[in-house]
This record gives sequence, structure tokens and C-alpha cells, in this order.
Amino acid sequence: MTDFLWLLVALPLAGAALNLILGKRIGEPRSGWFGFGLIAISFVIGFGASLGFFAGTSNPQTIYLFSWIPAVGADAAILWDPLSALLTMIVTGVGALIHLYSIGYMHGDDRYPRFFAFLNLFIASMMILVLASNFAVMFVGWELVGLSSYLLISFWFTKPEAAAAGKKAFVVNRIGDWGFLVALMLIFMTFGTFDFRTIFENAPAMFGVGAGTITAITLLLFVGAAGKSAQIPLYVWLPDAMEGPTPVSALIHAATMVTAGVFMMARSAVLFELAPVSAGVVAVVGTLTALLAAVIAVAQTDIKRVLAYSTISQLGYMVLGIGVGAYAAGVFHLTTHAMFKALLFLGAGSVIHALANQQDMRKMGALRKAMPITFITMAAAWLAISGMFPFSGFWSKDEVLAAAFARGGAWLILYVIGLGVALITAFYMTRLFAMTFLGSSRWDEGVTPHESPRTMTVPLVVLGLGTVFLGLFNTPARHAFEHFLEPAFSGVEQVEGLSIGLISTLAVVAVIVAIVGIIIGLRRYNTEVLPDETGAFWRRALAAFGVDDLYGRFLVAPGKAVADWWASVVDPKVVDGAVHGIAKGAIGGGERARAVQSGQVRWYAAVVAIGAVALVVFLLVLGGGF
Amino acid sequence: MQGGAWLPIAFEVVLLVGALAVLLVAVVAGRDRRFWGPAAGLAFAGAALAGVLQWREVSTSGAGLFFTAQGVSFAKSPMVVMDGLSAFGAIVLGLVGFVGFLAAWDLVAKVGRRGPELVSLLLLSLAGLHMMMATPNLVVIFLGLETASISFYVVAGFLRRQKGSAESSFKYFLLGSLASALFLYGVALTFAATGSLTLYGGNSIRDFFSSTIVTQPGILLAGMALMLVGIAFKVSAAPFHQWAPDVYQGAPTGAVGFMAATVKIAGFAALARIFGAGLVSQVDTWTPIVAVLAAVSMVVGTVLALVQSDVKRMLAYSGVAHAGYILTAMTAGVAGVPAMWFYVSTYAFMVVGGFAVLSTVSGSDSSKVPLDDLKGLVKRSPEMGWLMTFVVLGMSGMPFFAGFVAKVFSFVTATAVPAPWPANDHGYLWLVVLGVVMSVVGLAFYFRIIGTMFSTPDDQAELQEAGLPVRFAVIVSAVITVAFGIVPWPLIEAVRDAFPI
Amino acid sequence: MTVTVTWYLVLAAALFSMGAAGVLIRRNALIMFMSIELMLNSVNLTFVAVSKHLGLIEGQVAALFVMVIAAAEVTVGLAIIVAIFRFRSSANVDELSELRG
Amino acid sequence: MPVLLLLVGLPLVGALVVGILPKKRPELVFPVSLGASTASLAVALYVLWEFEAGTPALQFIEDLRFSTILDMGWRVGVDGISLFMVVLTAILFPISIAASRSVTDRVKTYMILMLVLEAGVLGVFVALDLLLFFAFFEIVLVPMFMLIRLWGSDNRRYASMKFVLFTAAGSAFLLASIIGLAVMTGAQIGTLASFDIRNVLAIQLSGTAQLLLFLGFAIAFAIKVPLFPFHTWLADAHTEAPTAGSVILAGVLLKMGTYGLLRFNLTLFPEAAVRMAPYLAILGVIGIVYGAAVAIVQPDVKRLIAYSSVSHMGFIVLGMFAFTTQSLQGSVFQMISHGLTTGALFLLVGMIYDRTHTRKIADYGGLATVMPVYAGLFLFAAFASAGLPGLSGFVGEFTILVGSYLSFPVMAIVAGSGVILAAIYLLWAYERVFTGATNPKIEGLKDLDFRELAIMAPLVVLIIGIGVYPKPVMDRVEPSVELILDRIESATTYQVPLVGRSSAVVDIEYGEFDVHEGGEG
Amino acid sequence: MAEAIVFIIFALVAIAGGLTMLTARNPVYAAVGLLSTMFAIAIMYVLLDAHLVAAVQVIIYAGAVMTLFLFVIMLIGVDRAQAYGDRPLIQKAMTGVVAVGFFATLVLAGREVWVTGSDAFGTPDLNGTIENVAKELFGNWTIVFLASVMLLTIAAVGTIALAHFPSGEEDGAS
Repeated sequence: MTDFLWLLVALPLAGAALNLILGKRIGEPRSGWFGFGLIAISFVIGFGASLGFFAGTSNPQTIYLFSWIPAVGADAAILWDPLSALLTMIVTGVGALIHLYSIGYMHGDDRYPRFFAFLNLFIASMMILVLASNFAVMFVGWELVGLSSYLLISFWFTKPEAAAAGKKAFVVNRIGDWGFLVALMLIFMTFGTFDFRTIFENAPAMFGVGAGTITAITLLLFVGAAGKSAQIPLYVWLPDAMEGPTPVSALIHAATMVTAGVFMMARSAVLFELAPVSAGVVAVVGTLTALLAAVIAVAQTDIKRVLAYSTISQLGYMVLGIGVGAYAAGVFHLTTHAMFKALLFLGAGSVIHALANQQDMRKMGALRKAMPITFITMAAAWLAISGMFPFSGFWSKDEVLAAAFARGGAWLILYVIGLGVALITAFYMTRLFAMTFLGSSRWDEGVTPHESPRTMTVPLVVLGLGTVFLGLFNTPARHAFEHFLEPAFSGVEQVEGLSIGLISTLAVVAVIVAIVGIIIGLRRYNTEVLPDETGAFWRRALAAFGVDDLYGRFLVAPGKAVADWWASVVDPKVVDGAVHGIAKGAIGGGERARAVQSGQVRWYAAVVAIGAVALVVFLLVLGGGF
Repeated sequence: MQGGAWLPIAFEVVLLVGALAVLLVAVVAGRDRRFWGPAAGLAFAGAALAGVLQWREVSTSGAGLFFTAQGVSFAKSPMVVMDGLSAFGAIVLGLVGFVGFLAAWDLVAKVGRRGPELVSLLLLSLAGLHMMMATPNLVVIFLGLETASISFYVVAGFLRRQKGSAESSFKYFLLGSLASALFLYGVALTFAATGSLTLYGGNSIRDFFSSTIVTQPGILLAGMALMLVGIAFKVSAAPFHQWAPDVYQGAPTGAVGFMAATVKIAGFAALARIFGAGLVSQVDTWTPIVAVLAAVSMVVGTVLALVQSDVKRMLAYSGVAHAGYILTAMTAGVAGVPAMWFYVSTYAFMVVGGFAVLSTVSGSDSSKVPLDDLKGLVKRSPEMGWLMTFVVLGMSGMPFFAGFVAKVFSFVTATAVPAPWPANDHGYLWLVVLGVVMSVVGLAFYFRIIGTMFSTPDDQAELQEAGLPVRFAVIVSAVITVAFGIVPWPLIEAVRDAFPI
Repeated sequence: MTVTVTWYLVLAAALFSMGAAGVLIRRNALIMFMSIELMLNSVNLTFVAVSKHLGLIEGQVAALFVMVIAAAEVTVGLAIIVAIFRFRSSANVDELSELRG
Repeated sequence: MPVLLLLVGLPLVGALVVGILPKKRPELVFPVSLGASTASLAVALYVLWEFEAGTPALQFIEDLRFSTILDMGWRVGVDGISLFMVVLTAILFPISIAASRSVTDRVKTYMILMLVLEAGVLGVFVALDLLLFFAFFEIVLVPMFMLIRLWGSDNRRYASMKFVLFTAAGSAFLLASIIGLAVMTGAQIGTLASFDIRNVLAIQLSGTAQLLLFLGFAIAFAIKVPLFPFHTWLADAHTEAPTAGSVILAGVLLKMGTYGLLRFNLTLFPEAAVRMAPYLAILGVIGIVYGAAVAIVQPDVKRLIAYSSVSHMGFIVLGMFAFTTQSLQGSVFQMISHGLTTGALFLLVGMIYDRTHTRKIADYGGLATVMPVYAGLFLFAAFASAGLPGLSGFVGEFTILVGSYLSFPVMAIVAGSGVILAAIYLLWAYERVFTGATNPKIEGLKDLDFRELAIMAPLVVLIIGIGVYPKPVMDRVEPSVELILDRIESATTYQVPLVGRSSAVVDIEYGEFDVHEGGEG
Repeated sequence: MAEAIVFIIFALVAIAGGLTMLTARNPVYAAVGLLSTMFAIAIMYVLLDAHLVAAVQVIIYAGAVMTLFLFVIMLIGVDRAQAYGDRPLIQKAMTGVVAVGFFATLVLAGREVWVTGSDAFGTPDLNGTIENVAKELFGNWTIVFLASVMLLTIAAVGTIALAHFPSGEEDGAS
């Protein structure tokens, strides 16, 4: 099957191109089905090619396609190992479901075919990112997902907020990309290639643990990852990105694109192993991000913004996992998160759809009856993200926290914070769930909620199944997932396993924490009247602690002021001023000389005579006549 | 020189005969220009032909000297010399004169009955100019200079009832006389210092320097300086240029091209003759002065041209700048003569062509041509507009026009020979740098002219068709400007031999 | 005290300088022109003195030619002046400054 | 067959034919002009096809010495670098001419000027004779001046004159240096001067002479590029020029500067180049940041793109003076890419300008609703310009950055920020012009018609094409830049940084991995 | 000695004539000043044994040229005293500087040697008689003599063209 892997990129790309050019002719539902079909085929191909890894019968391999930039040795090639296989399945799998969902969700939109074109383009970009065999090509995918994300976020561009959000996402991402780019430069200088395999095989031999170069590379890579995976300080784009259609949020801003950073760091695990300082930074930033986002999520009233901050928070967990060296755990959380977060978003989308584009949770409530399928699937996701046993989220989150705990020492602080975040998570997710489905109905007048069409509910169900059962692949007793990924982390030392007893203890603690959070949440929000949330904390948290304003005031405004100053003062006055000065000087000189040309013949004669005298004197001096 | 014994003076003889014939025909057959015009044309063409014959003679048998009495030995001073310089000069003068005459054809019509006088003056002035370059005798050079100058004083004032023309004539006359006096005094002082009026030949200045070590060169240097002043005045090099804009502006447009072009040709040829050949041993003394004159001319000409609003003045000042570029070539001493020739001979046609176009635009008898007169020229008369564009581009030194090659040739020459002051191996590099910078500044007004010509005219009225001879003159000038820009090498190879002996 | 050639040459130089001064200082076109004639005269004096000193008759011939030239110049010059000033009651050259810049 | 003479000559012949077309048949002007430039394109493609890859040797050499004294002549040839400049020029001209359908005033003159311009630019890229090079380099000013002066917008007088004087001021130094160099060469081979680059390459120059000549050349090219702080002419010229003028100006005229730097400064004066490299690179970097920052706040679309050019050209200069295979190849590639992307942007701006006659960003808003296809193309071009991977701009900038980092790490990092700024200015402009509610003033505009799409199509195809598969270009460029590096290394003590030569880039193995047992590294 | 006295007297006359020309308010006086200078110079020629030149000087200059000048002065009618009026000081100063500077420079340049060889007249026997001059003039200088025909033609034609105003002729002037 690996011979057909290039189709994983080619098919979505073809879909994008066709939908873009011929979409109008294909018509509304067909273009959606067409896009969905291509992604489904891709999923089949990816799944088929992964079978060898499931069975443990095939080794990772790189497949050469064509030479891309020979000067830097960057070839278009596919690195096919369990990690890429896993991501391929997530991307195409979740992607296919979301395509399916969108067929119904986007019904009636003017630019329906274009939406699918963009979605297909996104899948293609993501596949380039995932399948890349070297950093350069990965960077291509990396940027292209940024583009797709831009296109999709600002899909409803007539809304100024949407257009601004898309731009913001792209620009903030590019700031991260800058870090990635510099990392690439350093990598090339150090290794003379971008090829993953070559680098990872040579790095341990070339550098000892803690080597400055590797630390620099990894930190820079993390800057890139922070941009894509919405870590402090570059997370600000993600909440705004909710301006995009909900399937987009589900696909890009929950399941796939935002995990690219985690994926990239997992891919570079060998390097992070060599750079403990970087790993520490990564872990700390991840934890802080998780905490900050969770706190902000508590106060949000827009259902999608809650989910957005929750995504940031969960990404923090994944990053923490990478930071503590539990790469498999991080990737595992990525996988489960893809399931339940996609589900949450799609569910939210379903709700929004049902309430005629109402996103404010204060105007929801009591949807349990009206939307049973949505309710049930959402409940599974809610429990999963809250860390309830035995839902998938429990297993993966636990894995990450356990890894942090296992490192001991100062890392325990991270563990404690992580646990606290778990509590908050459980609380705010319960808040969301309760405000939406439980309690009294607070709908706008004239709205009659109804269950969504089949194309939308089928994906919910499929994802719900995943949410419930996926965790069972990787229990502390049976590390199937880790074994599956092992070939991908062949150069990485495994974190020392904890004893089963300790693990169980930690699990029990985690579950208790989750239950506490849920109970608090239910008691507070499963009521007829919502509690008053206008206090100082609530207001500040709702405004995300004004980080955006801060950026605006201390980064954007000064930057713009400088640019303005350059454009309105330096350029015309200084640079051009010098030029104009010269020109004025020449013309002024000419005008002055013109005055000498008085028209008076006696004056001319005088000039001739003076000139003659001067010439005589000059020549006499020069020729030694004096 | 058996058959060609009269060849060295053929140029002057043809022109003199032509001038007399014109006057005679006018008296006998009538003063209509159709009667005597052909005679004048023939005389100019004949003069050019004489130049060609001289050139052939020189290139086959070598340079020759002309003596009045048979059997006079070389030990005596020759009065006429026929060499590359004079022969080439004859060709160029003849052709430029012919084209300039055609350009003045409309003016001839305007001056009515006095046409024959005008044309005979032009013919004789050409003879005088050639005398300047075809003699090794300083007094004869002065004679030629005065012959030409006096006729030009008259030509400038030919439209005597026009205030501009009269003023122009008077200024030219007075300042020209002053410069002539200075030049002559220079000759006298040189005579005093060296005991000779001849540049070479028997008992000549050159002999003097080869046999005498001059320890007290004071008077000689003063003489050289004054001669240089005289020539600098004639070629309108700054700071002796001030007459030029006023005179060119005031003089009848139809004849300005002729005056401006031919006097430059002869002036530079005389410079080459006197300083390049006669005072060649003093080269280290006079090239720095020439360099200074060149520098001042380039700067003054260019900067002043920038602020003009009258095209004639603009071209006059540009002429000052061009004098500077030509002088740049002459800083290489006698080695600069080929570059000087290339420059002068191509530039002369541009000048004639440029003023010819102006005469079709504002009238051949006009004495002021504001820039606005050229507005929309390309639309009003595509032929004149495009040709003028070529001419102006040629003057501006744009590549693929003769002016560019001329400039490059001149600059190359100036850097190819070590310079005495400031002493270095790279010649007058500073002058070259200044030259290219000034070329750029000059683009400002050249492109202003072009821009004006291409802009939309205020009124759509088509330009009155110029006479055939004038159009022909413009076409020839433009063609030469373009042709020697694209195919310069025949001329480059030719001027290599246009040395003074 | 024998008169040497230098005496003549210095005298000529003095006259030449005076001629030059005349061109510069006088406003009357005719007097300016006369000054130029004075300059030419002084040149002639130089020629003749040097001719005598060196025994070269050329110098005197040159002086004769200069006279011829000067005569021609005078004719034309006066014609120009007459053409310009015949209808005015002054020969002030400062009035002739329309062409300038 | 003198292919290159044909290449340069065909547009001139076209110009002549257009010139003598009868006044009564104005409808012939356009097809004849398009035909002439297309014929030239055909020749260029023939050259591309016949060009032998993998060698730095000059090909299609024509050598005609005209003057023995001055040793100048028609000496032309192409190598890997000039090849693509020629092709780029030959492609952009027919497109620009086709895009000039909206010119109604004095079409004949316009077309003549365009064709002369084409001949001039092509001449620049093929000339091997210094004087010939300069001649073409300079003559380009004339048609460009007239294009701006006659068909420009409001402030055209000022802009055209500024353009001429600025660039000519640079040329002055170039001419002086060329003359100096030619005279020195001539002195060594026994002529008055020699402009043959092969002779010039053979002579030894003292350090000071090298430095001075280098500076002379560099100033001229820096102004043409334009390098900060010589860039102010660009904004005015671009803004005021008619569409085709802007396209050509940005697409190929600026490349004359960088091409000159590469062809002359690096090749002829390796010692001085090494000495001056950091300073020029710094100017390049300043240009990247400065140009981009200033572009952000421009209220005029064309000015914005003009300043973006300053930024992009800064990359090229940075890469050029980093002296690594990667950076040099990247520079050449970026030259091509910038020509395509900026050309596309200017064409697009021209198309909308034809409809609305305003370039002010504030006069638009929500255009994407009215003209979706146009919006899509514009976004495509904007992203191509901003260096989105998969499109040509990325390949160039990425290679430049990676290569430059080897020599100038800090500068490369700073330069990398240009990527962010590019995203800001382009997307912000896009946001203001195309998104949001539709400005009532622009309602009812027609979307692009077939002709306009056909004009854009080749550019789109090429941008994607060489972005995805740049290898054919790179393969032809590489030997030429390697030769330059060889010369630099042999003439100076400078050593190209590790992995800065293509031979030092690690070979990659493909196929299955050997899995290490037990997870040990 | 006698020669010296004669020289000094006439040198003073020449200079005085020159100064008169420089300063006289009335053009007629100026002309007379110049005339006296010319006579003085003619005497110098005699002292230098250039008899022909001296004769021609008197005939052409004093006789023809100065007469012409006086005639024109009368014709134009400027034979009244003219105020120097507003002649600016700077003009005066400049004139002084130029004239004195020029003279001083020349004297300085030639302070040691004005002419090559001895300062005294080298060939006192050179006589500028008509015969001697004619031999040279019609020997070596014949061609030049003939060439001056052109000059004279120009002078004649030019004067006619400028000064001849036949009635009712239109010459393009506006």
C-alpha cells in the first residue's frame, strides 16, 4: 500500500482544485460528497498502509517522490512510520467525518463548493505536514495548514470579525513560523540536511546531552510549535478563530492543525531528549498554558470560546507530555483529544445549528430532550474530557500526569498544577454541558430546536464511539499504543515505568478530582436560574485577562507607530529629503548662477578678463613661471 | 603633390568661389534664392568633396605642407598644412556646413533680398574656420578666426530690426573682439618667448623647444594661457561662455545651428593644432588647465541649463557642457584628438539638427523659443518630434546614440594617459567622474525637453510643414546621431588618423 | 641708458591692460570698441618690437595683417553699432541686456 | 544562427514594423506588437530548451569585435543565471503587452516603447561586453521614462523624472567604473580600452582599485535594485506608471540591479566583494524589514506593492552576499519568483484600476463579494508574494535564508521576520480591500473576463510550477553560482562556510529503516 | 640716450592718451586720446626701424579708423558728455584689479626674461623698409595675403547687409 501513499496528498489536492474550479458546476450537495469521498478514500489508503505497523510486521521507511530543492537537499519524500500513520488516520478519519458533517451543516451557503475546496486543501496540507520526511517539506505543510486555516476562518469574510480573525491566525502563526524557520536554518547549518532520518541518526553521536546547538534548535522548534499549537504567548489567535464555521473549528482548531506543533515536537523527540533545558521549558510552558486557558474557559459564555480555551488547555497537556519526555503519552492524548474535542465542537455546532446560530450558552439550556443524539454523544465527550474512567480522556491525561509525576523532584509541581487543571476542566466542561443541555430552557423566542440531519449525527456517533473506547487501547496494563508508536521513537529513551500500584493510586486521585469538579459544576449550573457571574474574576476571565489588549497596546500599536513614522517621516523627509536637497541644491545653484548671467555685456567682458587673468596666473604657477 | 598642388587650399578656394558666385548670380540673375541657392549648395558640397580628396591624399601620400613659392624647402615656414586634422576637419566642416545651410534655408527666405549676403557670409565663414585648422602659423590661425567671427557677428545680427538679434550681434561682436585681442596678445607673447610664429616646420616653436631649455617660461606661459582663453571663448567653454546663451538666443534660429556647430569644430581643431601639435612638449603644463576648464564648463553648462525655460538657451548651455566633455578628451594631450574629433563631429550634427527643429517650431527668424513651444510636438508633427527626440537623446549621451559613444570615447581617453596634475597613472579620473555625474544632472533637462515634446499639446493644430531642405537637414542630423550611436566604429577608426602632424 | 626690447614690451603690456580696463569700465559702446583697438595696437607694438629684437621680419608682417583685420573689424563693428544705436541718442551698452539668465 | 541577436532583435524589428504601420490601420498595432514579443519569447524558449544544464559555461556565445581601439563589440551569451532572466523577461513582456489593451491613447507610441524596452532588457541580460551591458542598462531608462511620463497617473512628471535621475545617478558611477576598468584592461592588453568581460576577468587589480570599482558598480546596482536607502524612486515610479510599466519595472527592471551585482560585482571583484559583503547584506536586511514595515501603512495599493518589492529585493541582496551555494541559488530563484509574483500583483491592481480608477485602499471594501474570481487570484498572488510554500516565493526566500544563515546568522534571523511582516501587509491590505461589507462605490463591477484570465493564467501556472518543482531551474543555476564561489575562494582567503557548497549537502538514503532494538539511540 | 628720451616722452604720450580714452566723459575726447596713443605708437615703430608699419599705422589707424570712429560718434549723436552715473563701485574696483593685476602678472612673469636671449635688440640692422617687408609678404606670406581677401569680402558684404536699409524692405523683423 505504501506505493500509493502519495495519493494521500494528491487526492485532497485534486479535490480542492476541482472544487475550486468546477465547484459551481458540480452543484451543492455533490461537491460536498465528492470532497468527502476523496478524504474517505485517503483514509482507506492510510489505514491500509498502516496495517503493517499494527501487525508489527513492517519497518518505517522513507519513500522518495521527487527532488524538490536540491540546493538544500530537500526532497519531496514520505516518511512512513507509525507516528505519521497515526496522524494520517486521525487527519483523514476525523477529516472525513467532518466533511460528512459539513455536507449538512453548510447547506445553503452561497459558497458551498468553495468550502469543501478549502477543507480538501486543508487535508492535503496536513498530509504534507504529517508525511514529510524532512523539516523543509514539513515546513511546507506547516505553512499550508496556516493558509487553509486562514481561508476557512475567514470563510464568511463579509463579517469583518471573521476576516480579522483569519488574518490574526495567519500572522500569529507566522510569528511561530519564524522560530521554526530559524530552527531550520540552524538545523541545516548543523547537519547539512533537513532529512529526519539522517538528523536523528547523527544527532546523538554528534552532540552530548545538553549541547547548546541542540538546545537552541529545540527551543526554536518550540516557538514554532507554540504558534501552531497555541501555547503561551502565541495562543491568542485560537479563540478568535472560532469566527469560522463550526466544522472548521472542529477539524482544524481542535483535532488536527493545532496538534501539528505537538506532532512536530514528537517527531523531533530525539532532539528534545538531547536538550533537557528545552524540555523543561516546554513542560513549564505547556503546564502554564493549560492552567491559564482553563481559568479563562471557566468564565466564557460563548460555547465555542469555551471549547477553544479548552483546546488550548488540552494542548498544554500534550505539550507537557512532550516536555516530560512522555512522547507517546503526548501523542496519545493528541489522539483521544482529536476524538472528543472534534465531537464537542460538532456537538456544539449541532446545537448552534438547532438554535439558529445562537452561540451564547446563557440562551441555551434543556436541550436534552430536543436533541437526544447530540446530548448522548456530547455527554460521552464531556466525561472524556473531564477525565472520567473509563473514557478515553481519562487514560491519556492520566498517562501524561503520571509521566510528570514519575520524573519526581520539581516536576511534581507540574503534576500538581496539571491535577488542578483537571479539576478546573471538569468544572467548566460541566458548566458548559449543564448550561446547554440541562436546567431550564432560555432560548430566544421563536426558536424550536430540533435534532440535526443524518449527515451531521452520523459523525457524532462515530466520534462518540471513539471517545468512549479509544482509551482502552493504551491502559497501564496493556501499552498497545506505545508499542505501536515505538518504531517512531526508536532513538528515544523511554520514561521509566511506574509500578502498577502507584499508577492505580494516581488514577484514583485523578478520578476523584474529576468527580469533584463535575459535582461542583452540576450543583452550580444544573439549576433553573443561572448563578450571577459578574464579579471581578468573571469579568477579567471573560476578557481573557486582557492579553489581546496588552498585545495591541504594547506590540501592535508601537509597531504600527514605527511603521507610520518610517513611512511618513523617514521615507519622505529623511531619505527622500536628502535627494530633494540635492536637487534643490542643483537648481538653486543654477538660479544663483543665472543671476551672474546678467545680460550686461560689460559684466561678461569682466568675467572674460578675470578668467583670462586667472588662467594666466594658474598656468604661471603650474608651469613655474613665477 | 603634382596634380594636387592646389589641393591643400581647395577647400577655401571652393568656398570663396562659391561665395563670389552667389553674389554674382544674385546680381546678374536676380535675388530669388532659387537662382543662387544651388550655387551655394554646390559650394558646400564641393568643400566637403575637397575634404574627402584631401583625406584620400593624406592617407595615401601622407601629410603635406603648402608653400606659395615653388621649391621652397621645409626649412622655411609653411603657411598651409594638409594633414589628417585639416582633411578630416574639411570633411566635417563641409558636411556640417551643408546641413547647416539647408537648415538655414527657411531663414534665407525670411531675409528676402539680403539672402545672398547671408549665404555668402556663411560660405566665407566656413573657409575662415578651415583656415584655423589648416595652418601651422599662429597669425593665420588668427586671420581665420577673425574671418569666421566677423561673419558670425553679422549673421547673428542679420535680423537687425529685431531687438534680440541686434543685441545678440553686438554682444557677440564686442566680446568676440575682446577674446580675439586676448588671443592675439597670446600669439604675440609666444612670439616674443619663442621667436617663432609657426608651430612646426622650419624655425618653428617646436624646433625652439627641442633646441632650447626654457628656464624662464613666464612670458611663454602667459602667451599660452591667453591663446587658450581665446579658443575657450570660441568653443564657449566656461567661464568664457557667457556670450553663448545670449547670442544663440538672440540670433535667428535658422542660422544658430550653423554658427554653434562649425565654430566648435574649428575651435577644437585649432586647440589640437596649437596645443596638441605645436606646444606638445608643454603638455604637462596645459592639460591641467584644460581639465579645469572642462570641469567648470561641465558644471556651469549643466547646472545653468537646468533652470532655463527657453530651449535655445538650454541648448546653448548644453553646448557649454559639451565643450567641457570635449575638453575632457583633450586633457590626454594629442592622444585626445581622435576622441575630440568623434565628439565634435557627431555633436555638430546634433546641434544643427536641434536648432533646425526649433526653427521649424518657432520660426526660423525667431529669437526666443520657450519650452512650451515644443509642447506636444510629437503629436503635432510626428516626424519632427521623433527626430528631435533622437537628437536630444544623442545630446544627453544615451546609449545607442552618438553622444554616448562620444562621451565614452572621451572619458576613456582622459583616463588612458597619466596625468601630470594631480600626478597619477589614471589620468584625469576625477574629471571623468565629474563628467558622468554631470551627464546625469543633464538628463534632467534633456528629459524635460523630451517629456514636453511627448506631452499632450494645448491645441491640436498641426505644425506648419517645414521646407524640404530643413526637413532634410533634420533627418540627416538625426540619422547621423543614431547611426554613429549604433555603428560608431567606422568613425572611430577614421578619427584615429585625424591627427595633426 | 639704452632702450631695450623690454621697455617696449612693458609699454605694450601697459597699453593692453588699459585697453582691457576700458572695455570693462566704459558704458559707451564706441569707447569700448576703441579700447579693443587700443589692445590690438599694443599687440602690434609687441610684434614689431620682438621683430626688431629677433631680426625676424615676420613680426612686422604680422602687425600689418593685424591692422588689416582690425580695419575689417572696425567696419563691421561700427556697422553693428550704427544699426543698433542710430535711432537712440545714446550708445549705452547697459541698455542691451534683454537677453539674460 | 545568431540566436541571441534574434532574441534581442525581434522586438526591435517589431517596433520598426509598428512604427511604419499605416495610420489608417490602428487595429494592426496590437497584434503586431504582441506577435513580435511572442516571437522573442519563442526564441527564449528555444534557448531554454537547447541550454545544456550542469555546466557553468557560457552558451550561445556570439562574439563580434567592432572596434580595435576601444575593443568593444556585440558579445553576448547566456549562462545559468542570465538564462532565466531572459526567459522571465520574454514571458513578462507579451503578458504586459496583452494587458495593455486598456491603453487607448497613442497606442502606436506605447507599443513601440514597450518593444524597445523589451529589447533593452533582454540585451542587459545577455551582454558580455561591459559597454554593451551599460548601453542596454541605460537605454532602458528612455522608454520607461516615457511610459511613466505619458501614460502615468497624476504625479507622473515628478515620478518619471525621479526615476530617470535616480537610476541614472547610479549609472554614472557604473559608467565611470566601467571606463576605469576598461582602461586598465586595455593597458594590459595593449589597446586604449577593452570592454570584453573575458579580458577584464583576466587582469589583476589592486585592492584599492577593486574596492573603488566595486563600489562604483554596487551603487549603480543598489539604486536599481533598489537597496535601502536608495529606494524612494521606486514607490513613486511604480505608483505612477501604467500597469504594464509597473509590471515590467518590478518584474524585470529591478532584476537588472541584482543581476548586475551577481554578474559583475561578485565575479569581477571577489576580494572587494568579500570585504563589502557584510555591509551590503546589512543594507539588504534593513531593506527587508524597512520595506515591509513601510508597506504595512501605505494607503495606496500600488505603493504597498512597491514597498514590498523593496523588502523582497532585500532578500535577494542578502542571499547574494552570503556567498553560499544555497543563498546564491536562492537569490537567482527569488529574482525569477519576484518577477512573477509582483508582476501578477501589479497586473491585478491594473485590472481593478481600469474599472475604478482609484488605487486607494480606502475606496474599496468587500470586493471579494463583487469579484470573487479576482479576489481569489489576488489572494493567490499575495500569498505567493508572501512566500507561501508550494509557490515560487517560498523556494527563493527559504533557500536564501537557509544559505545566508551559514554566513550571517543574525542577519538571516532578522531577515526571517520579513516573512511575518509580509503576511501582515498583504493580508491586512486584502482584508481592507476585499472583505467586510461591500463598499457601495464598487458595487456592480464585472469580474475578470476571459482575456484577463488568460493573461493571469501563465503566471499562476509558473508560480505553482516552479514552486513545486524548482529543480530544473536550480540545476541550471547551480553550476554558474558554484563557479562564482570557486572564483571567490581562489581569489581570496575567504572560505565558504561548511555545507555552503552543494557538494557538502548530505546525501539522503531512502528505503526501510533499521530499527534499533530496545529503543536505544 | 636720445632714443631713451624719445621713447619716454612718447610712452608717456601713449599712456596719457590711453588714460584720456579711459576717463574722458565725452566720446570725442576719448577718440582724440586714442588718436594720440596711436601716433605715439607710430613713433615707436619708427624707433624700431619699422618704417612701413609706422606709415601704415598712421594711414590706416589715425587716418581711416579714427575718422570712422569720429564719424559714427557724430552720426549716432552721442558726442555729448555722459555722466558715469550709477556705475557701481564694485565695477570700478574689479576693473582696477583686472587691469592692474593683468599688468602686474605680466611684468612679474617676464621680470627676468621677456624675450629669449639678450635683452638688447639682437639685430639693429633689421629695417622694416617697404622692400624688406614686401619680400616677406609676397614671398612666404602670399597665400595669407590672398586669404585676407575673404576677410575683406566679409567686411564689405557684412557692412552692406547690416547698414544698408533700402526703402520698404522687410527683413523678417517683427
